[in-house]
Amino acid sequence: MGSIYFTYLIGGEAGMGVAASGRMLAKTFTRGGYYVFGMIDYPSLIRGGHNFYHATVSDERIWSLHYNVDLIIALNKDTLDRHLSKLKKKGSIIVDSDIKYDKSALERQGARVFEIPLTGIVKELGALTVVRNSVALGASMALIDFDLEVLLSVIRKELGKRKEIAEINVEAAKRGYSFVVEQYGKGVQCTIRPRSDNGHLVITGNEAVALGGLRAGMKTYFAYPMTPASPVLHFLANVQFDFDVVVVQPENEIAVINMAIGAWYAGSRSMVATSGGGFALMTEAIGQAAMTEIPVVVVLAQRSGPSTGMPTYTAQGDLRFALHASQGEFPRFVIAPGDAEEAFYLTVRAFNLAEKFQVPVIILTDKHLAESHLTVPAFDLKKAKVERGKIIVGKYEGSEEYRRYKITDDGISPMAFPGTLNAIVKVNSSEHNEYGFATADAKNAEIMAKKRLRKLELMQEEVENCEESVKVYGDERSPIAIIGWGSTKGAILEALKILEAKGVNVKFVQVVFLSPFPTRRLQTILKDVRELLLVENNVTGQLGSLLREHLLRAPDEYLLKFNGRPFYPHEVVSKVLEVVK
Amino acid sequence: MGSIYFTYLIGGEAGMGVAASGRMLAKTFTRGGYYVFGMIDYPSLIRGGHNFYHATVSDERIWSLHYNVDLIIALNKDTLDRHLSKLKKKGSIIVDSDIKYDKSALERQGARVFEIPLTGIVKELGALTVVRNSVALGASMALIDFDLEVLLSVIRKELGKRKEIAEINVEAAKRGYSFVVEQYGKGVQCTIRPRSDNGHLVITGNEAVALGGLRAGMKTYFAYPMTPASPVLHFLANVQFDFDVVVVQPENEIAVINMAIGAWYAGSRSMVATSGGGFALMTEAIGQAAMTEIPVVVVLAQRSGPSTGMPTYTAQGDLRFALHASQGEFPRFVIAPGDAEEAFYLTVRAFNLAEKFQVPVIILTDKHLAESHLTVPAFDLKKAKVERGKIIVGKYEGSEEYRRYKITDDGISPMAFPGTLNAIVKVNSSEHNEYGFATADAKNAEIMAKKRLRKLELMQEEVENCEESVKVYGDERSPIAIIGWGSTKGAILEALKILEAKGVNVKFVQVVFLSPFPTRRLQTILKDVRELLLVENNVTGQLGSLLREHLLRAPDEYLLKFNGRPFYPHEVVSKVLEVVK
Amino acid sequence: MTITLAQLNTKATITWCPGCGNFSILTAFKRALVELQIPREKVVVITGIGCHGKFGDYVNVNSFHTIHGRVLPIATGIKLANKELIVVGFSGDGDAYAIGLSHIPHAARRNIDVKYVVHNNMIFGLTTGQVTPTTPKGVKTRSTPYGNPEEPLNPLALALVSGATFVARGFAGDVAHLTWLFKEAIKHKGFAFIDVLQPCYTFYNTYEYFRRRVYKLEDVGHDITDFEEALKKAYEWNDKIPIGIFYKVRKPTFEETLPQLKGEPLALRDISDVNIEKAYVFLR
Amino acid sequence: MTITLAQLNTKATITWCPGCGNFSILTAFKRALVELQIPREKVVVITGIGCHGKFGDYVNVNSFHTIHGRVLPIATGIKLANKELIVVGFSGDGDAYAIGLSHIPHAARRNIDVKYVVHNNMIFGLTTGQVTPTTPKGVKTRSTPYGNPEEPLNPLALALVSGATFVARGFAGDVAHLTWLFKEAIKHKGFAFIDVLQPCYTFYNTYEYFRRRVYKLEDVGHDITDFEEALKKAYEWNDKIPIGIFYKVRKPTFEETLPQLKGEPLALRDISDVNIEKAYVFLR
Ligand SMILES: Cc1ncc(C[n+]2csc(CCOP(=O)(O)OP(=O)(O)O)c2C)c(N)n1
Ligand SMILES: Cc1ncc(C[n+]2csc(CCOP(=O)(O)OP(=O)(O)O)c2C)c(N)n1
Ligand code: SF4
Ligand code: SF4
Ligand SMILES: [Mg+2]
Ligand SMILES: [Mg+2]
Repeated sequence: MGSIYFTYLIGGEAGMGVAASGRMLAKTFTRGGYYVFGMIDYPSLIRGGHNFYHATVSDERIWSLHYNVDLIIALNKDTLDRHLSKLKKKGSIIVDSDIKYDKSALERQGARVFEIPLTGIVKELGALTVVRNSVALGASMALIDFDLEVLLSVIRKELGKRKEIAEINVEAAKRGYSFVVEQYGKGVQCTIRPRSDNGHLVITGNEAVALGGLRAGMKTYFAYPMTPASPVLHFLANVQFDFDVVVVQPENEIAVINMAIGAWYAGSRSMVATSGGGFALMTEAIGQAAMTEIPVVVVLAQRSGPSTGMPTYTAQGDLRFALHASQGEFPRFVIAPGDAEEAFYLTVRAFNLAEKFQVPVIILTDKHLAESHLTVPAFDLKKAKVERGKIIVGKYEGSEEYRRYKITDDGISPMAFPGTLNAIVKVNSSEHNEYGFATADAKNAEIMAKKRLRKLELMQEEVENCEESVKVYGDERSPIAIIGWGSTKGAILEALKILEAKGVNVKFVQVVFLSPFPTRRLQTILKDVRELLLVENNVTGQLGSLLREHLLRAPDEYLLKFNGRPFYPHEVVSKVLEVVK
Repeated sequence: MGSIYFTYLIGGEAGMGVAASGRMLAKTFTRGGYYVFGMIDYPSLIRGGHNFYHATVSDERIWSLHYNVDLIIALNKDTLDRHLSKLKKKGSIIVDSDIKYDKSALERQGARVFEIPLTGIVKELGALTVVRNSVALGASMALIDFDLEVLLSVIRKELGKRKEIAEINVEAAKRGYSFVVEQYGKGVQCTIRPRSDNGHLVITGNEAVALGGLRAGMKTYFAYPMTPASPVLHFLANVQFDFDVVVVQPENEIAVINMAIGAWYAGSRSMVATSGGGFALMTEAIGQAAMTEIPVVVVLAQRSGPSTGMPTYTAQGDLRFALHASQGEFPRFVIAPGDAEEAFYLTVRAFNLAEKFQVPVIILTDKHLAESHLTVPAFDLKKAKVERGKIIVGKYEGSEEYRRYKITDDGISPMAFPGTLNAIVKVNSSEHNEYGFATADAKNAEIMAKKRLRKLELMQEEVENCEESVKVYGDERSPIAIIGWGSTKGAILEALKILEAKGVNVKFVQVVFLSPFPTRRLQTILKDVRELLLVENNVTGQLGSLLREHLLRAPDEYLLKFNGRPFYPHEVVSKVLEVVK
Repeated sequence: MTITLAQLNTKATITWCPGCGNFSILTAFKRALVELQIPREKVVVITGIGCHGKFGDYVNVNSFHTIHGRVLPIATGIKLANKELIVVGFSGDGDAYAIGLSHIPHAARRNIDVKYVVHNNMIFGLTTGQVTPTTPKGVKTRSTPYGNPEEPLNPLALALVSGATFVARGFAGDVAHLTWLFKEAIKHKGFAFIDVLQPCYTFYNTYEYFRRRVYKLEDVGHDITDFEEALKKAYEWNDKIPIGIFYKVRKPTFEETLPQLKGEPLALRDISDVNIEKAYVFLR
Repeated sequence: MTITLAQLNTKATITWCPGCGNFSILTAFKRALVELQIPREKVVVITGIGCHGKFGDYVNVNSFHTIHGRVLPIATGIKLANKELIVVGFSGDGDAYAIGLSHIPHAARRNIDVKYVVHNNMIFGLTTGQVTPTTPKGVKTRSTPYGNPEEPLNPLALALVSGATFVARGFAGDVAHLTWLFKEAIKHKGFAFIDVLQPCYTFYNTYEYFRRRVYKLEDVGHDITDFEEALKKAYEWNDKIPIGIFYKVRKPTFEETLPQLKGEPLALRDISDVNIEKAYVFLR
């Protein structure tokens, strides 16, 4: 494990700037050469309630937050009540001296309490109350003896849209810093020395998906806001002119997906992102994309269900839904990145696969992946290239009339977009012949179903031959394997580090492609596994059901969590220790 | 096998009255004491094209049509071209003498051709051209020496709304009959003697579902028309005043399902029926029903997909979709009747189960079941009783405030409808506490997820303890088993008769409840099965995937058909013979 | 037994932002119920998804917090099942005019006896401030950071041409007037549509804007039976913005046209042993 | 190269009922394309589900037979991807006014340069004759065997108040007039809405009814720039039923308000190596 592990938690009401503070701190550490994973926890309301940002910093790559915290920044009393139990022995608490609370109780628990006049300083500055958090951020820099300038540069950039606001926050941070230095000295909690800034990014899964889309040449993005996918819309709306991409928020998700399909039919790579309820409304059109053989990329950012559920909390409850959404049977890709870095590369991949096979591609994320921050190296664009499908550009040169659904060996027909000279492009959601005319002929129906089946077989090969469809971490030889998909990757990888430190060597099998299911690859990987532990953020163990279905093999042990909260590494560790015992 | 098997086929253009003629003949035979299974095959258009009605009659119960026909009634030449290959040696053809065709070609095939002046007679009568089919029906009665009066009584009843129309058709039938008697004599083809009318009904799956709903006390029915489910709407709209049931066709399927949920929330048992595309639009609300714990019955009449597919053709492609529709995880029943008689009883059952467990119940039918005619005995109403769930009627008498989601041992909370004295009924699509107030509390989320899980466990017991969840036919001891679900039952049962006659004894396992899946019952039933043959009307073998998932067992052999057409018994027979070899 | 305001409170903590227009709508609705002395059990409130959607948690009557955009179909189902209930839907402008739009014209022309209140804050509140169909052109939101490129919808005109039999506009800045509107809507037999100008304190604060502009139709002698006049008023949106009842007409409700609904509510009918044999005639 | 009517025919057999109003709409549309001499590759026809939906099979231009009710979003996506295409949607009254209703007001206020033709036969044709939102009250259909209990929708009024910049009504009994309407709609920059009275020969034959009543707005000097007048005309539905252009105004189209769309169509842009590094500034 890295030599440095530092976990912080900032808590307060919605509207107190908890998320922004957490993010700024994450960026500060990243610019200071560290790696961060930070999560924001908030209920579905705009003001009040309780929000907290919980992050772990390390000098080596990190994949998840750790449960126990070194530093709590309490913007209100509630934060103390809720999170004290997470504080490590000798952990620090920054608390506004205006808040009434029982200090001795905290100290009895071994906490080091730093009362800082957050409100007082803000008042002195004549600033808005929300600026309290900048004071606290400044103070925290002093406690860990981090370079204040790094924080200030982040504040200037993040709030730079309105200079006077940035400056007052900078001033607030400085005051917080000096207050601690003067009262307690530098580095009372610990010392984290800035390292060199290597240009790393702090990115959420949502931003990674948005960036992946841009890189993939997406020219049209459609979305109806839905937590936790809305930030993709916000990000893209912001940069729409920089990338000449059209970003539209139509009347509902049905319009969204149909616009996207219409756009790709006419040659513009398109994506949509939504969550369960919106995805439900898109299901009919997903079948349409399959039947018309028009590519489309759909991001399904899961949240806690069923139905409206807990909109701002995480879950992996929609896997089976994504796999089987829409009537009839047709090939589709379902891909689940495990972290923001993968989300970027896989999104580019998703566009390429959608066009290569002319099928819908569903990217499964969840709130924990979509909204949490991760430090990642700047992307390697050589590994993220646009690969166009069998498309006909400009003019169709064939000697016979163009047939959109021409029968070919591999099931894939060359795709012209309308406007192509000499090609009349007829697509049809009804069963159709090669030209795209509707027909209910029995023979034709069989031919077309088999055409689509051939694509599925080809896609299966694609998945089996692709190293990324299943990834293995840890001790590849271990007879004990954890298996999972999506955002649980983070907690599991962190758990692996901890277990390794304890001398327990297991492997982690991350299933990235859920459809087509990488059956053969998994069979090989799991051949010598004796104990298979399934980890999922859901009630029924949906990946488990896929293992049963495709491998005729059931997991031996289950670690399931379904209260809207992600796994913490220690939960995985405990379970593994139980299993190895 | 029954001593009598007689198969007829009536063909012509849409608009020539093919469906009505086929149905009238089916009713005629049923009133004459016989059993019929009749299917209508038609493309999605209103006039022109080619329609045919294909039915088999027997003196014992029959479950499916047979492929080869004894009698073809050709209302146009197309019928000859398309169906001659189905005609048995020495089979008869009734053809309009106005049609130009190559008679010698037919006769070379061994057909007995009866040219009848259908058009001529109609002209003489001064009737509309469509009356030709009544002439043909009358003629057919003579060919098989059946009692003409039975046919006439059916015509009078079916067309009785406008007396003059009924009478001209009666006259036409008489002329057709006499023409044959005069030219060829009675019973040239064969003799089918009428037996006593035992009050049997000729019913489609759609009508059975509608009737089941009425029997179950359904007071509100909502539907947006969609083939093949629309006839449920037509049937119920017709009888709405007889049963004081409100039948509404709203603006779209989203409105449909939400109205149904609203209605049952307020105490009116409700049903909706649709097909794939409409069901896709309902998926979001199905999760809502589960989360709010409001019962609802959804009929999903499958048709050939994906997407618009072939709207008037059959398939079993939506099983997985029905099982996993909507985000998140929740208990639901999915029930697939295999014939119209089962459809009636299971629909009543569906309402009872929906209310008992406060969950959505999906009834899966398909075009072949929904629109084909079957002769069934009048229903035994003692076996179709209303069982209400844990409902509170009139006044809530509890000492504490009413809690819609009260935590109980079995996960089921007593349900009051709004209007109940002393009860305020708060339901919520968001995660909620016992009172129905929204909350994102982690502990509460777990409690509520477990509450829903307890219902699922109870439902699992219900299914495992219910004889009807899996049915076994044929030789129960046979190590060879056919397994299937839904409308394939018909062809398989007929195949069993044929196989038995050949001395091949196999059993047929019909899975009726697909969710919860009757795993234990199937394990017992399949324990000694060596060869398991899966029969499905789809591309991927979806029940097969369920066997893999739940029983960790794959079918040994597959018989899949996906051209929109149902199985014929002989196809099943051939496959079984191949398997036993 | 008299109904009091206190009885209409619930144990749920209100989580709207301080200053939110929703508070006034809540107060006005409770007052209307008290003034009309409607028993709590007789009222059902249906709410959509959005800030407005929490409404049901805050008023102690039957409630249904449905999915996004489906207030009207749920309300329709409820009313058909039990016509004696007073059924009031509360939507947001996103809920009603974006995702739920298709239901309005149909509920209106059907004239189902349901009340429909739209908390029109011209923004998606709960999802943190994106554009909606009523956001004015050019306004910057999180999804239109360079200004909304679309013309806003005119909800009142839409309701009017759809055949709504009661069309009104309220303002969350005037609780007394809103209380009166709610009472009138509840007393009206048929579909009643009320668009409420509801400032979103956090994402689109229009208090001052509207306070300076709104005037009451009652004060200018508007004839609520004149459809053309109502439509004209619906287009008045500049220095002066009318609130009040734009149009009202009595037509048969959907329930009244259905003979099956005569007598007891459907929900209370005896369903224990329905005689289906009378339908056999169609099957022989 | 001249475009001829013959070139616009396809190999597909037309399966509409003899006498169906759809034939005239097809003829009028083909004539309009020929008269305007639009290259076939430049035209995309989007059709919904219903009898009208087969339209795409019968005209030899690019076509998209979409699912029920989604003509407008598909058309919008196409137009955004390639603004040089001429994008014409064909819906039925069920497709457009029942399941697809929510898209109309939004396409209208967005003013996307898409033409939208509704084959309004006041019936669900393909599903064998059920009620639709435009079926007159009292009419017996398969789903309303005792008469439609609902008031019909007024599609023109709806389009007008939604902000459509071109609103017209055609009649399938007058091919020449319809051809002219199609040409005008195609020439109009912006959202063009045409409701076509289309008798359904089989389930709701209104030929005679309309033939006796329709008159042309052009013949009575109707001012197509007068919104109020247009709205009044939209309510004329008795002995006299107007056809023609009700309203037309030039406003910026949605595409024109999007600076990203200046220059080449999106579909033709080079996407081989997008430099995403300029977005990194947001991530540090
Ligand atoms: C099908 C679906 N799509 C999107 C969402 C996300 N969502 C929740 S609230 C909301 C907007 C609410 O806006 P509005 O109706 O105006 O309510 P307000 O918050 O302004 O009161 C959206 C889009 C959802 N819950 N369901
Ligand atoms: C989601 C969905 N619901 C229902 C249907 C069934 N359906 C097919 S056509 C049609 C009605 C078409 O009516 P209209 O749009 O008026 O077209 P017309 O046949 O009259 O031209 C319906 C309801 C469908 N295909 N998809
Ligand atoms: S965001 Fe706006 S609408 Fe929502 S509670 Fe806050 S002020 Fe009210
Ligand atoms: S049913 Fe009506 S609309 Fe459809 S093709 Fe026939 S006449 Fe035309
Ligand atoms: Mg709003
Ligand atoms: Mg129509």
